[in-house]
Amino acid sequence: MSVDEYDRVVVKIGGAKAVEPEGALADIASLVDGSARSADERSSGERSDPREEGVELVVVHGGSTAVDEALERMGMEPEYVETPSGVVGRFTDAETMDVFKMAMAGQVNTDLVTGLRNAGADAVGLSGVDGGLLTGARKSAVRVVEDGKRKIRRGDHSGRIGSVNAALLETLLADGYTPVASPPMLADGGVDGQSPSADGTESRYVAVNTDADRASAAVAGALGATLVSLTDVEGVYADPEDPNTRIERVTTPGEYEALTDAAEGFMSRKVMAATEALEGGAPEVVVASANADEPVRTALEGEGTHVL
Amino acid sequence: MSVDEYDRVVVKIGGAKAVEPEGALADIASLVDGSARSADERSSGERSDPREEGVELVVVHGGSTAVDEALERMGMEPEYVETPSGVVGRFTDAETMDVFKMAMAGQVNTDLVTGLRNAGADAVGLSGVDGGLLTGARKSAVRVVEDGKRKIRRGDHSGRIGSVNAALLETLLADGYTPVASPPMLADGGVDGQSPSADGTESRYVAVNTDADRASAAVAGALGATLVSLTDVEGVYADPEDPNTRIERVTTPGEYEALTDAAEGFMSRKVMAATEALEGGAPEVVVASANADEPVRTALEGEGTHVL
Amino acid sequence: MVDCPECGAGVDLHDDLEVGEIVDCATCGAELEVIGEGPVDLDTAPELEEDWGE
Amino acid sequence: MVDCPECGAGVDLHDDLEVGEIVDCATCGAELEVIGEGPVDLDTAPELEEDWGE
Ligand SMILES: [Zn+2]
Ligand SMILES: [Zn+2]
Repeated sequence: MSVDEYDRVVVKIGGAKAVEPEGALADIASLVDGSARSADERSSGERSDPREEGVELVVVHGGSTAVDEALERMGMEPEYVETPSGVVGRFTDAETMDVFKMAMAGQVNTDLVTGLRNAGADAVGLSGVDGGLLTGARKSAVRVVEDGKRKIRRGDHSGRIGSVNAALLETLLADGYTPVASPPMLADGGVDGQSPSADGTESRYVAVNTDADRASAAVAGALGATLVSLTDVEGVYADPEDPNTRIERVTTPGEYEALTDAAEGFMSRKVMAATEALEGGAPEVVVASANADEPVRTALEGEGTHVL
Repeated sequence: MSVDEYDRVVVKIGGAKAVEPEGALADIASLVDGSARSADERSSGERSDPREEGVELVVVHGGSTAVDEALERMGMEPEYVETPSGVVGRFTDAETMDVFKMAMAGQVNTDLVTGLRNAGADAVGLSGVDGGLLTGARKSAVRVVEDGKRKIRRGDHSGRIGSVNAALLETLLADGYTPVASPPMLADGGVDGQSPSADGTESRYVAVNTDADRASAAVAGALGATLVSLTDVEGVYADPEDPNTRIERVTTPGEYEALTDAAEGFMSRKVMAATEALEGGAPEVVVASANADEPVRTALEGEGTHVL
Repeated sequence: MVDCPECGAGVDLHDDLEVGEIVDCATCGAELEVIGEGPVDLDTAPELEEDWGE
Repeated sequence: MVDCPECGAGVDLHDDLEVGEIVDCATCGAELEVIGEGPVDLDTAPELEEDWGE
């Protein structure tokens, strides 16, 4: 498929060190400004029509490495907890949440916006708090397993996205901006465990952590956009040991079952996010490598694992 | 003057601990949603017309206390330098700049946006980097005085705002949002002292520190908005020792001269910012106390020092 | 021995219980959260949907 | 003794000069920035507009 056939794309990038964003940022900027050329045009030296419109593109990023680094610099230990089914996730108490905001919305987001502007895209950074971009219920209690004991941990700053302010993104896209969105999200349900505000009432909304893959899925679904989820591998492999077994295209229930069977570890999160994106309204999800010269373009043109 | 006569207002709040924002946030939210009542209406118990439109309002904030606290938590010493004329300012090297982004754009901005949303305003946070909101030349070298010696210090991450992307603010205001803007700004001139990017070229744009009072002045000027600059005193006093000498209104060159003579220390920055706002297109600047129940409303209705 | 808040039967408690820990009622099978330790106080543990973190 | 890059006259230097320090040429009055210390190297100090920080 040619890039021209995609009008609207959400690109998920890691923000972690393992996923170098430089190539992705230049690629994103070239897709946005419409100077994009297809692979055929590139090989033939042909230039695309300069009047051609660019792709409407939204970037969603994570940055848990930056959060861990900031915690470490402040002498705090990142805390990961294991759920009864064995999934490991961050436990985010109030103090950790402050550092999360700093690293994610302050450093990673600002650096990506600056990088995209240097690459030529008119980027605007947003956290899920801005304009209520990503809102939903807070989950302050979580079931965990510690030393074989089942426990309930309370005070987690975490939430599940229930709605996306797509209108804010549409407004920015219509004006030619490239929104760059990230956690935190805005949770409704801050009362539990929150400090009262000056007037004695408790705050209803509170900024909390949410999974960046799911955030990208929610945004792609709300915008009806194709989701390109860049990661450090080239897609989902039927046999992770065999580079010739990349699953290229998933269109049938049988292929989907094979995909979920093949996805292990963090890749199973990508597949869960892909499912949520498709259920939410995204026409297609591509899981592909960030470590390519033009990772978004080549993903749209066929690299990676395409789920429809 | 009544609040109804102001259509567009920029409110500068400190973000520092000394200036408690709770009262300001509720006040801002009530002004934005048009449920604002004048002092007369309040005293008579009369409600304003619910169809009445709210004020278009932009918040600009600083947060140097939060930056200093974050530096301290990371074991870094904030560095302040003195210029030849005796002005003390922050020296922001690359490592300090990272912490600045975290504390200012990550923590203070997110917390203010969350606070405003809890108060009922549909706030959207922006740093000066977003959409090139605040751009200008970088100033990487600065003349300082250390131990009586004049020196040139290089590598400062600081800049002077040359332009404001007013269109981005107008778009958000037109959609009913309350933009919440802060440093850093985006400086053109990152080449000096910047690390090269992956492709060997150096980055042109870099996020740098800029004075939040001047940022508020630039935004008010660009929007043709009245600037309400909230601080920890009730205005400029002809005699700072005598609470009966508040300068209420400055409209003539003579009054302006008296104002600049009276303003000392940080207040002289407020007066310089007021001058820049007025020269840039703001119709009026009010310097008033943040520590009032309704600090913005009462400032617009006559409290503080009004400069026209 | 503390009574199960669900069925009223006595619940056997091991030593070194911690607040937040979940114990099962041997009689009715309810999952019970330790909400206090001195003395031990039990309440029905909340059902919580498992998520997959950040 | 190092030559003034502006007028060529010798500039008297005190001990413990630091890079970045500004010295005046006694002959032409130019402000000179110490851009190296071993040996001392001088260049015309840049005019810099004073700002008033963050
Ligand atoms: Zn029972
Ligand atoms: Zn000379």
